[in-house]
Amino acid sequence: MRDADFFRHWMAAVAASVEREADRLTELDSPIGDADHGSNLLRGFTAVVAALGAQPPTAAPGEVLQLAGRTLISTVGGASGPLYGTLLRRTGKALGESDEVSDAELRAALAAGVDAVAQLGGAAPGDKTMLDALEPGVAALGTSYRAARVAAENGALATVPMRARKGRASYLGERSIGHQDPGATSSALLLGALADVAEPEGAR
Amino acid sequence: MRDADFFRHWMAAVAASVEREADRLTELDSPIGDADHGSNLLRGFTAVVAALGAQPPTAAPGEVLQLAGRTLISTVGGASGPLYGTLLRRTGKALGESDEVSDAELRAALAAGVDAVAQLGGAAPGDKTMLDALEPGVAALGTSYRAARVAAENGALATVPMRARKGRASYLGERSIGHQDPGATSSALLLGALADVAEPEGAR
Amino acid sequence: MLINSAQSVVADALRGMAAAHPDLDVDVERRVVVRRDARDGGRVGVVSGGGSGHEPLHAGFVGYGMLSAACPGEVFTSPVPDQMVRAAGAVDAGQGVLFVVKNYTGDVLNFEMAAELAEEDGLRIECVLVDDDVAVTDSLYTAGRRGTGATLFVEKIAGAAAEEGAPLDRVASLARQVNESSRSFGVALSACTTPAKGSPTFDLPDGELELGIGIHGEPGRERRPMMSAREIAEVAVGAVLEELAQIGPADGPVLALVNGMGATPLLELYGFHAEVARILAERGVPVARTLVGNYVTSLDMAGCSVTLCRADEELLRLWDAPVQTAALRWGR
Amino acid sequence: MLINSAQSVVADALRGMAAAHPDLDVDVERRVVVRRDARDGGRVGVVSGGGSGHEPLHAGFVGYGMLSAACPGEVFTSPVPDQMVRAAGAVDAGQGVLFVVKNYTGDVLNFEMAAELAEEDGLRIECVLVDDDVAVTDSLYTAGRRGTGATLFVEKIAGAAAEEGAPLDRVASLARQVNESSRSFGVALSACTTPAKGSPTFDLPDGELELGIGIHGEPGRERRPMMSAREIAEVAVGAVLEELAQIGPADGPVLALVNGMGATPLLELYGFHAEVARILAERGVPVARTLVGNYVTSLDMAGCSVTLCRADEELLRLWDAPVQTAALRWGR
Ligand SMILES: Nc1ncnc2c1ncn2[C@@H]1O[C@H](COP(=O)(O)OP(=O)(O)O)[C@@H](O)[C@H]1O
Ligand SMILES: Nc1ncnc2c1ncn2[C@@H]1O[C@H](COP(=O)(O)OP(=O)(O)O)[C@@H](O)[C@H]1O
Ligand SMILES: [Mg+2]
Ligand SMILES: [Mg+2]
Ligand SMILES: [Mg+2]
Ligand SMILES: [Mg+2]
Repeated sequence: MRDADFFRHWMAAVAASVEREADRLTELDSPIGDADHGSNLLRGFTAVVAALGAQPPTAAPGEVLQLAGRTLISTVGGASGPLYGTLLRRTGKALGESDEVSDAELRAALAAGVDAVAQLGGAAPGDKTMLDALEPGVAALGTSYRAARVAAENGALATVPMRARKGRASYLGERSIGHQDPGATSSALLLGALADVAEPEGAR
Repeated sequence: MRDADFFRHWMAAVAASVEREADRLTELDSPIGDADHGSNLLRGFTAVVAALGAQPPTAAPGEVLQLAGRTLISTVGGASGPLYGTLLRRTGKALGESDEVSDAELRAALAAGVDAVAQLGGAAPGDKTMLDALEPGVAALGTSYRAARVAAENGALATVPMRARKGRASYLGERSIGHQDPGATSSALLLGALADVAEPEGAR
Repeated sequence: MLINSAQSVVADALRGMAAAHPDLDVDVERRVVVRRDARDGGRVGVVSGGGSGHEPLHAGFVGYGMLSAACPGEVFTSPVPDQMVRAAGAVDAGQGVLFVVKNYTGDVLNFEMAAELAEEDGLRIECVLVDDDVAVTDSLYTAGRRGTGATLFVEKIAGAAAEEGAPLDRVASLARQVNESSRSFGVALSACTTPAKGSPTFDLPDGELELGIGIHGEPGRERRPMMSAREIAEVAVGAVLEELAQIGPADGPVLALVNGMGATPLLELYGFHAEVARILAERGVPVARTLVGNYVTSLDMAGCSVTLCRADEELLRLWDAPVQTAALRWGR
Repeated sequence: MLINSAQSVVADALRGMAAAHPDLDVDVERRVVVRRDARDGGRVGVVSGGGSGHEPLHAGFVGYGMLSAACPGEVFTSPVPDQMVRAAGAVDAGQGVLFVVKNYTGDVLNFEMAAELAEEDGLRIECVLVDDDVAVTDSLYTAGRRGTGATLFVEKIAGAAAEEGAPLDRVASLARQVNESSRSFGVALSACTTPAKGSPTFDLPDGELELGIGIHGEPGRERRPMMSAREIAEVAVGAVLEELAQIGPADGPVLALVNGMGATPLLELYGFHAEVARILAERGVPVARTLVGNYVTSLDMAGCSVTLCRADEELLRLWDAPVQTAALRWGR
């Protein structure tokens, strides 16, 4: 069972890996976007960590993720702010109010979150967006957290040959081919951080 | 004795060497000026050639130079337009209305032209301006046209270590040192063209 | 770059706007720029916003006869819903608020969320999407045409209608009419440098240009060897006229915006406009009003865009109506 | 560059101005831009001009309440006397004409020749020299301080006085007062590229800047490693205030122009202005009016300048008077 601290650690781990990878995310967002994805998420997850630090320690897992999602919506802007914000808020809502949640509950909640992202953004897998990492990643959670990380990373890599049909990269048409999608890359970081926290190095 | 055609040839020769050297003059005007000296003189002497072509062939030497001077004033702008324009106008005026002028008359007329330049621009030799080539050049006309060319070229070279006290280069203060003055360089072209026309290759 | 730090760029600019324009109420912390008298006179509010880096759009258009408020996001990043909710609250005088939204996924999502929240607060909100950029085909395979130069036309005309006391529905339908009657095409001669990245967003060698760019430093649809102003004008005006023709037959003159992307000298922009005007005259397109300048920019990008808006008499009248903002001013 | 050819840049821009501004009488051939109603009302004429590449200066300031005519030279090359003579003839309504001349050897010589010729034609001509740039010491060892940002103040205030019907002597003495009360300091973050040369006029690596630059792409007095907006503002405002103090004790507020050199985004310029305003407040200098934007530019140079003008009530009143030109407009 996963308690609120587990989710706080997850968010802290995401913040850390976003900080580490911010320049690369912005770099990926340059040839097919507007060169801000790294700084967007850095601003967002720094705010998430601060917000969670100020949240009463009695908050339930669902409340932790909902606050994280609301914080992203209020601080990120751009396409990724509402999308990642919705992912975490919807996942948090699906977790309900219990103090501990099972891995199966988390899996189902994340699937609901990913659905909400697809609904909000109108994208489908293959459109060269974060969904290309989120969908396979969350699907692979049925196997293991590590499998989810690998699936998400492969999903991100698989965006390279795709032609974008959503988001800014779609403006480039054919020229979007050959570049990895920044949002899919950050989604792999998100699920990678989850794997790190759920199955820490020592446990592997 | 020098007739009107001599002066027309001189102006054509200046136009040709300005065309050849325009880029270098502009290049010299970049580090200590505003990168236009070459295009200024190219515009001016192209217009001079056109204007002289349209002038009645009966024009006297003085009228040729006066028209050249007026044309420079009307087409060049910048500092060099009024200064070179005045040089030629005043020289032309000093030549009077006779159909042929002696080398001595030309020398005296040019000296008057140079004085007018000094008066108009308020500069003196050593200020890193066209005067640093014009003064020694015209002074050396007493020896020969070729001596004038050499003296003007040396005068232009001698501007390199000078600190500018007039024109745009003066704004740079100490930083004007180490660069050759574009106007002194074009003045050497002017007297060089005179030497070419007065003592052609074959005659040397 | 003339900045203190990449992080402080937007806040610093807002402090500067506050210092320069005492008639604006600038909330630096919450990133909302409001016309001081927005609520006087019970007008419909007109609120826009978007990523920063396009100045004077949008904050430079806040004032009499144009925007009631603007919400600047981070550089090239749409603002967050909190800003628009706050702006709507600050300008609503009971007549409702129009959101003018450039068609980018981020802007659309954030404004939609804001509209929902503001409506929950009891406000009446209408949204108009601006999508005028013909370089992007509006199809299933794209996020739709981008909002670029027409934003200025929409904001001016919607603002004029609101200033006159038109109700929300009318202000919104005029805004939509302007958008539907406008098309744009942009060209980059250099990439731009965002403060966060610190180097050009894409690599554009001297002697090449990008056709069909947007306003976020993204590359365009096609790269070409450098073209003359005349040739560029042919491509841009041609593309815009072609798309305008698909709306239907022309029934009047156009408003023309010949816009600089930020680093193109006005000297060049006017020279480019000479070609635009010549081409329009040759094709028999009467131009009722012209604006030449840097209005919808992309930081320090060199380049330009052309926007044409088919204007009936009503739009022309509203275009001519007095406006008094930091960047656009006439008749008052 | 967005041009047809280096040779046609100025003529092309004038064709563009003619197309965009029907209230201007643009003689493309002879390079004179005249306010159509310049002679109506029997006012004093106010004529300026200078090299092109500083747009909107000067042609963008032709119109009601400002210049009667402008004479654009080649890029960075002062105009020729024929232009000023023609402009003076076109605007003279019998009350005489003021020439506003930026202090550069070329401008001074050409305007002086023009004044002589116009006076031979029977016109009354006064000249005012603008020399506000504190980066150049006004001494025997220089051509004197350069004319930069204060030109805008001089043209606006002289134009307002002329519009009111003030006689030539008064218009000229007000113009001189503005110049003597104004000081400027400029900074370049990049060099600019003239069409004729096609490459930057000097080499300024990223990460360095030039302090004390003029407006002709010439290098400044000193090169430094890159500084923050805050530090640049300290240097610029400090230098301007120091020189203003030498005029005499302050006796009122200042007009402030925070000017972009052409390629600096407005976003950055406003951020820079925030620092300028802060420093002025800290030093107890009240600012009566502020203008932030690209007004006296140097083609595509990145950078900025600060101009302050000590303004008494009369100057403030004339500053506030209505103006209607392509680039400056209020109250009308
Ligand atoms: N409609 C959409 N659905 C899902 N993801 C999207 C959509 N549009 C964009 N994205 C994702 O958002 C990422 C860009 O995020 P970011 O750069 O922060 O925002 P912006 O594009 O507004 O600058 C893209 O790489 C893509 O993965
Ligand atoms: N006061 C002066 N007296 C004599 N020559 C001068 C003076 N000022 C400038 N010059 C000459 O003019 C040259 C520059 O000419 P040019 O580049 O055509 O004009 P501008 O300086 O107006 O751009 C300088 O190199 C210098 O030789
Ligand atoms: Mg982005
Ligand atoms: Mg020069
Ligand atoms: Mg963005
Ligand atoms: Mg010059």
